[in-house]
Amino acid sequence: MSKVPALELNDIHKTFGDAEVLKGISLKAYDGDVISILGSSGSGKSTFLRCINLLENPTKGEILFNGEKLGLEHGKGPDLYPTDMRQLTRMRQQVGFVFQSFNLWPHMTILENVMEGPLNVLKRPKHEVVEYCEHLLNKVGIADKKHMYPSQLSGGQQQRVAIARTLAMDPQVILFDEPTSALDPELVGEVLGVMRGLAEEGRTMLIVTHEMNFAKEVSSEVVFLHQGLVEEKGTPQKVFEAPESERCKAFISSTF
Amino acid sequence: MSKVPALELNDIHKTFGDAEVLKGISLKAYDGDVISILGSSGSGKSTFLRCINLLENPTKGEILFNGEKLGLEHGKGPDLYPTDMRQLTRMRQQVGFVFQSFNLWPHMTILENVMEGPLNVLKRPKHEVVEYCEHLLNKVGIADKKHMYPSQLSGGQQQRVAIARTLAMDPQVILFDEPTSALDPELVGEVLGVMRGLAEEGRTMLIVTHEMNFAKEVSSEVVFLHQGLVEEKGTPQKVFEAPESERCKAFISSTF
Amino acid sequence: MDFSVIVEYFPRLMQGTWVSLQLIFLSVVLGGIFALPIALARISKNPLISGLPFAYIFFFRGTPLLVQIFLVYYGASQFEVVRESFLWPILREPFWCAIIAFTLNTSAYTAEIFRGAIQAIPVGEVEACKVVGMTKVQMYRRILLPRAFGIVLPAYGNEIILMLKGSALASTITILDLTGMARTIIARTYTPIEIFLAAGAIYLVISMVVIAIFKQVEKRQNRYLGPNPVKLPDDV
Amino acid sequence: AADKVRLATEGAWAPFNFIDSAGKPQGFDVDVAWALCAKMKADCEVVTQDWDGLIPGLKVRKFDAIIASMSITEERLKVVDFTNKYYSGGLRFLGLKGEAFNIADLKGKVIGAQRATLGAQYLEDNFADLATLKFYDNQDNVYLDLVAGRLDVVLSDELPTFDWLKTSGNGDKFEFKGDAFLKEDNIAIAVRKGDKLKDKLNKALDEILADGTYQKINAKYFPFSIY
Amino acid sequence: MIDLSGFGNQLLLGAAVTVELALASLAVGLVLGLLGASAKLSSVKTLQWIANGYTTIIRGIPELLTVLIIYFGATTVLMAVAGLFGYEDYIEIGPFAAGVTALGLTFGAYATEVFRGALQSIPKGQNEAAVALGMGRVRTFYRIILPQVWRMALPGLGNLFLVLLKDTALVSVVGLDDIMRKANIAVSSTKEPFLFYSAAAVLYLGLTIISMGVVYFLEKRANRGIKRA
Ligand SMILES: Nc1ncnc2c1ncn2[C@@H]1O[C@H](COP(=O)(O)OP(=O)(O)OP(=O)(O)O)[C@@H](O)[C@H]1O
Ligand SMILES: Nc1ncnc2c1ncn2[C@@H]1O[C@H](COP(=O)(O)OP(=O)(O)OP(=O)(O)O)[C@@H](O)[C@H]1O
Ligand SMILES: [Mg+2]
Ligand SMILES: [Mg+2]
Repeated sequence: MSKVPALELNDIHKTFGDAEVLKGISLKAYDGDVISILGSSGSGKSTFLRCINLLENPTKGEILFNGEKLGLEHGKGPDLYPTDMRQLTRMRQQVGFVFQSFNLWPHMTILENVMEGPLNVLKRPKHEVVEYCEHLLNKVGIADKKHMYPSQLSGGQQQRVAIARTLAMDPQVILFDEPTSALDPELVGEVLGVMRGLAEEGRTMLIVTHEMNFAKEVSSEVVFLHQGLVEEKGTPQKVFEAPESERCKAFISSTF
Repeated sequence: MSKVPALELNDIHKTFGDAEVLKGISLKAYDGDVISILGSSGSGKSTFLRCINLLENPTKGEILFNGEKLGLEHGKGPDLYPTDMRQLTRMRQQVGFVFQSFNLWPHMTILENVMEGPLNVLKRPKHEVVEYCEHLLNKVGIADKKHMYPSQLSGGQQQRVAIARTLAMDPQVILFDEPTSALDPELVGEVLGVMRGLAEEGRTMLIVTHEMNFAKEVSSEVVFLHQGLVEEKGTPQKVFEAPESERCKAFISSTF
Repeated sequence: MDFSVIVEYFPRLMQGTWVSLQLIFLSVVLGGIFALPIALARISKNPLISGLPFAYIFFFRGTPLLVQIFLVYYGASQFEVVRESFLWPILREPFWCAIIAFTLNTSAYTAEIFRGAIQAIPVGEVEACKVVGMTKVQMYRRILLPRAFGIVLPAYGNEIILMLKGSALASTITILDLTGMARTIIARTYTPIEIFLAAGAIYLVISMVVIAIFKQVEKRQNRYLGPNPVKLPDDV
Repeated sequence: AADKVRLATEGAWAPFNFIDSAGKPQGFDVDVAWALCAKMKADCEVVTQDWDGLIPGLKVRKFDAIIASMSITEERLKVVDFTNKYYSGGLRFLGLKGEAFNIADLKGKVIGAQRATLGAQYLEDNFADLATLKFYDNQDNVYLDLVAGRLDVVLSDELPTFDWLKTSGNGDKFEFKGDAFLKEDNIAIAVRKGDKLKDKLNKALDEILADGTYQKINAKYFPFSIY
Repeated sequence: MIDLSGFGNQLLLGAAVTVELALASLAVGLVLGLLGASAKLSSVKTLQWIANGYTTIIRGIPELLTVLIIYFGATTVLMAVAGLFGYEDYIEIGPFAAGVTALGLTFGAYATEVFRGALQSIPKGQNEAAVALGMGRVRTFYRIILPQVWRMALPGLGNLFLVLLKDTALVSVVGLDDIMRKANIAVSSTKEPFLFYSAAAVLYLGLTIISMGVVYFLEKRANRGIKRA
């Protein structure tokens, strides 16, 4: 394991209007880390994750990818904007993002959804891409649906496609924002299964989730956010079994 | 307790097009019974509940309310239609229904929603209705919101209004179709609390739910549906701890 | 361009504006009144009841208003029976012919708007009526119509604007509405651009006033709607 | 396109100009137009345009001349030039057969005319406060409403009405009322102010009057001279 | 076809003109609509301002007046502009060109709103998904957004086309030989208004039905594989 973190965030702040949603969050993820981010609704988990690849513009802070700092500068408002769009685009290609609501493109088939990135963004040759993407769809267990459209799939299947779409870019880090919370209880298992596989492969992942058992089982580190700050962090054993903070304790006990 | 069931369903069938969704379900609910209906998605729980007060027209079967049989006759298609709309209307006034998605009327305030039934359907005098409905809103814990509109309330609050609206008709039986599954995890407790109170009052209720702990705790009887048939039924102890059917066993273990 | 003609003929343009306003007001009110029963009949599942409104709506939405006006004004008066009937005192007046054509036309469009609104009410709200044991009449009176009224407003505002613009066609059957007056003035002054622009500006002002009024009404009527108001389906 | 001469007519003023069932403009005006073109050796095109758009259209150069039985009036002279007359007419009232008629009786009656014509202008100037006036986009609609009974009396040019009484099958129900007036009504071709085309047209007009072409055309439509 | 006193053929010729006018105006209107929607959604204030002015004015003025203003006014304006560039010759704006301009402007103003609605109805998440993959803004627009706009806008555009089809009748007042004017001419000559206006109505209904069929077909094609909620 290299000594440079794959992803490093320093003192990330974010305000929406008058509300300070993130009040300075720092985090390091080394290759192979699986970091779970917990916290009650509104604590800023999604906002933090979205700041990482600038789906949301932070108001303060540093983002480093493999030790390379993402250039940020102030625009008109309080937000920070990328100095160099090409640097950002390059970084985004290496940081995957899996959304709560899948966000598949409804006008493309499953296979087209997955191929879009490697084919049109990375400009890989088509035959290679087809083969690789079919392999990925196989891996997430929906190779047989590849010519169907997203609306013809169940939520769990759609989320697995979304994961395959992210994997197709072969990102170094994958961010997951509550990937199972839009799913019916019975479909959650399918997606968690796929994610468990990725963790075992040694993928670097940041996961926002409400599935405590899952977090406990796969994480190398757990971070508990509260009102825009890191309230508690450590190994799953520590955070789940012997949390120091009262709030973390209350949260853990209410959700188990 | 009278020997005549408050609600009796005999051999209810329902087909949608070619698909037979209910294949003959019978059930008796005596005064004070709390019957939970479980089953995996698509097993026909909602359809069964909706057949009881003819939100869905069954294709075969008998519905008796306090021993009075609801007149049904065939129309053009395979469905059964009420012979006498007035009988159905009378019966519906005595059978409450709480929806998964609340279905409050958005153009009326909370209080108006609750008063609508007793005032305009049952034609009770206004001053009486106001007093009674305020009492009910108090009971479900949202008396202070009575002049607000549904869109201004959280999901859990809306569902409690919906329950108050149903109670305002003072129905003999209340049907609940997954009353908490459209709610965020943190709001579920509020609604289950109100329902627990109703069960303790001795209300007759049929509840479709995924909340196993709740079902276990409040039910006098549990019915497990599978592919349109009753696969298992009995006391909560029996169904949850010693289910006979393999499928029921698998379902119970997967959801606990 | 010679803008002094606009000043000179402004009083006559105002006369025409007054006629236009009368035409619009009467046809919108009458059209609205007829539209509701047509919409309710159109919703019926019984083809015997919904067939006629369907054909009616189809005809009036499928042909140009200009054709409809000519049919009422010149077409009907071609027949001896019409001219001898008790309706003739009304049908001989171009003003009433315009009202008839506009009312028939706008009631067809408005009926479709009502139908769309009633059908856009989430089915759950209708089921909630059923389960408290409301009769059909109670359901329409207490829930569906008040609800539809709120949903209908934006589309209905649009329909009034369309009627406002359609009313310009009254000028083709000798009525001196705003457009008719403009054309008559031009017959004297031969300054089409100036006078038509002036008339256009007056129409624009009227429609802005209508839009502003509807914004206000909508705000009041729909204050109960949270962030996600029900939208009319596209095909209305 | 510079040498092409576009002549506009209305197409709803039988027998002077109308459109036949093949969609072509026909009539006295149109025949005269072609005869003039032949004399001028010009490349001509005859287009149609609604009556009240004729002068506006001429002004914005949609065409170069109007040959549509247009009377020379002072108001028109302010915006266009006219050639010499190519025929003359007069105004005459038209009403139900058998009814007694007196100009004074028109008070309170409904009188119709085509918008932007000499007749309409006469009515506006003399009857605006006395009778109900109705103006139409074209003369055919005036007749339609007269037959329908919406109009008591119509004021229009005598010659086309003469033709209408003869050919439309309504001659047994309607008749001229009173005598023709404004007989000095000279009908001519309108051109843009200062356009040289006027002189060419005048020259050609003289030629067809001189060589008998005009008389032949006249005879095709009327049993008497309308010049 | 019934003979209609020899005017049946003329009415059919008129129908052809009506269709040509409608299709030409449609093409102009679609372009204007896309431009208008892009302007309204752009962050440039001036563009928003122009687009808002355009849609407000056009939607507030009767189509009949728009046709008349363009027919009588556009030549003057155009020639004044051309005069600035030293071009003095006559510029022809016939009834057809005036009709296409007026109806295209009208269609474009309404289509602006349709396209805007369609653009906005595409869930933000789809855009974000593309951005998160490292797609640029331009590629995201034409790979992800545009293909869906067409599908979302189709029903609205279909309605607008039906309105446009009927508005073509207005161009008859400036002398275009469409269905309506042919009917007027036939009435002139035969004195049978009821017959010919009814015939015109039937022709318009026929065109409406055909257009509805085409729109239905297009919608079905555009919605291949996409289940309507
Ligand atoms: N675009 C926005 N504009 C204004 N406020 C926002 C915006 N996005 C989020 N917020 C606010 O920021 C806070 C944190 O939101 P965030 O979505 O990050 O919470 P979360 O921890 O992900 O919660 P959940 O578990 O419900 O997803 C909330 O109070 C939210 O209302
Ligand atoms: N209106 C309908 N038309 C056609 N099929 C229907 C209709 N309503 C329900 N079904 C089908 O009937 C079956 C049973 O549906 P039902 O909603 O009763 O299941 P459920 O047990 O309530 O499931 P869930 O837990 O997901 O609510 C499903 O396969 C469903 O697709
Ligand atoms: Mg979140
Ligand atoms: Mg269900």
